[in-house]
Amino acid sequence: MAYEIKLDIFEGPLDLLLYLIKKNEIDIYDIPIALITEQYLEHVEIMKSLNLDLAGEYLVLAATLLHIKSKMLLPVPEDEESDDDEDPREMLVRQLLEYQAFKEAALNLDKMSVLGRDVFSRGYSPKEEEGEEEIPIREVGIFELVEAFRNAVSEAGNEELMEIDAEKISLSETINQIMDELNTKKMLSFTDLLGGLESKTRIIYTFLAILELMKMRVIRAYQAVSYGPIRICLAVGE
Amino acid sequence: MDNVKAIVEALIFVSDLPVSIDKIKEVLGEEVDKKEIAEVLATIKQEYEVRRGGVFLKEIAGGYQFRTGEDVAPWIKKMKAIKPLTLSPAAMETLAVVVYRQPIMKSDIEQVRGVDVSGVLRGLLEKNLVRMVGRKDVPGRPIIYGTTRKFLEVFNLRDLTDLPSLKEIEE
Amino acid sequence: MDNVKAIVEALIFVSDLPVSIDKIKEVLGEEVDKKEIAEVLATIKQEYEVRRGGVFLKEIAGGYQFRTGEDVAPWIKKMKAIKPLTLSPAAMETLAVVVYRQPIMKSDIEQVRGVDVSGVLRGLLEKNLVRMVGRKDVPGRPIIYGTTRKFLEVFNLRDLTDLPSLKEIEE
Repeated sequence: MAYEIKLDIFEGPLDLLLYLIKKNEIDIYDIPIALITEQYLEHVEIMKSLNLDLAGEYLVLAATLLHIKSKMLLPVPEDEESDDDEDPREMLVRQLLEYQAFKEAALNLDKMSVLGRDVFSRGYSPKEEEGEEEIPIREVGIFELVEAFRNAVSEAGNEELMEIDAEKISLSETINQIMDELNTKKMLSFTDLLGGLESKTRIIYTFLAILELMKMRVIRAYQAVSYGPIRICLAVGE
Repeated sequence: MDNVKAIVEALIFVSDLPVSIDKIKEVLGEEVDKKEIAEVLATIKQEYEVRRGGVFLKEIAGGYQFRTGEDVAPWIKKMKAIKPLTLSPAAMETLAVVVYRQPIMKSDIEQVRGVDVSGVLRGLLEKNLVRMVGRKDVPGRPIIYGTTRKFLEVFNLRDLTDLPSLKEIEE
Repeated sequence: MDNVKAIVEALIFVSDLPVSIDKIKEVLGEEVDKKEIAEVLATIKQEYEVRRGGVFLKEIAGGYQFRTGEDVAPWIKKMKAIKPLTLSPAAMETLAVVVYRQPIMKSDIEQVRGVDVSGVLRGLLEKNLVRMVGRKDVPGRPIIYGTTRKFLEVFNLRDLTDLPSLKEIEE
């Protein structure tokens, strides 16, 4: 094998491709696709033979390269040439250029004065990330919240609680809204709650929320006469 | 080493505790002797005194430390009193359980977290992140809790459906 | 209030995070306006630059903070035995895509980088350099990501416009 293979330094298939282009001193706008495809596949083969955990993306790009190669071998029909003269490599080139720009941007970022590496603040301590201290709320993101929930749940070891899905959350939201309205208006009719809603999902959630609240015995439903309007109110007035 | 002044100043600045001349010497190595360090320290000390800012270099407990001047103390106290809203990990967990399981009773939060949450819950109520949404009509009429509008504001959410699910996080 | 310079300097000195002009104004009260605070900050900044010590006043993440100069970093690391925050090239690339394309969906980051970014993105979220900023109003309402205040703090930036512009991508 004539190539010096740098295995784990590639950040992905695009990176490998860029490396090959640079190594061969190729014009990125005019990639000799047969040559590059061949070298790319050789690298992939070596990675495979070394039992490297080869990400599927490498194979996807291999397929793309082969596809482009075959397209370029096809003779372009005379009559179509004028209105369909797109180079089959165009998409790939654009993707490579974009990736290259961000790769450069990443290097530039790395050149900034990084806190804890190039510059330090007063009393800077590398441990400041950990600990049981309270963190200012503006520093708290949703991710911390989800992590906190994950912690809470995993400590409890409660499998059933693990699923958080959008539906559950929407239901909570709807329940909250209904409780808000009941806290101010004391009594609401079913139609009050359902009437103004145009989205079918919202109507379903509202209905489920009412059922849930009744099941929890937080609200009560009344009906003065059969087929009359159903009214709901808080089960316990405060 | 021509920037001894800058190095010495920075070393003291980033330390939590007063820094001794010996310690500075240890970091700077053979090139610089203690006498030079002492001279540099005197220079720095004087520079801060001359410019009459809010910070001074002080000799404390056998070492050197930057400290604020005494006259600015009232303002520092005032700023520290304007406490940003903070959350302990316990508060975060409790909040998270309320967020994803609302409307929820205190006993159910405790069931998940495995500890008493009275104090933490009170804190969240005081910070107006959690509120009582009603009472459950069972013996004891337990209060049920949910999140507030302020919770959405603080976490920059349009509504609760904006919250990511665990599944999304794991992806 | 004749010692505004001293007070402002001390307030910044004692804070763990960058301090905004608004915050300073809140502490100083009605007597001092924002324009005066900005002027005082400029004065302090200049004084530190002129004396060429180890510490400088910097504008970071919408506020002001004292930070050490870059040339003294080796000695600080030596004293504190600090292992600096490091990001892998994959993390840096992913961060760069988020920085310049925010708000961005995970799938768009992957489109640019050509690889799955789940693990890397998770790391960036954990380091609090990237956060979820919301959801996109398209079917599935995918999460969109952006950079955090901490990103600005860590990379010594006043705001995002401080960043060099991305090399124009030829059409």
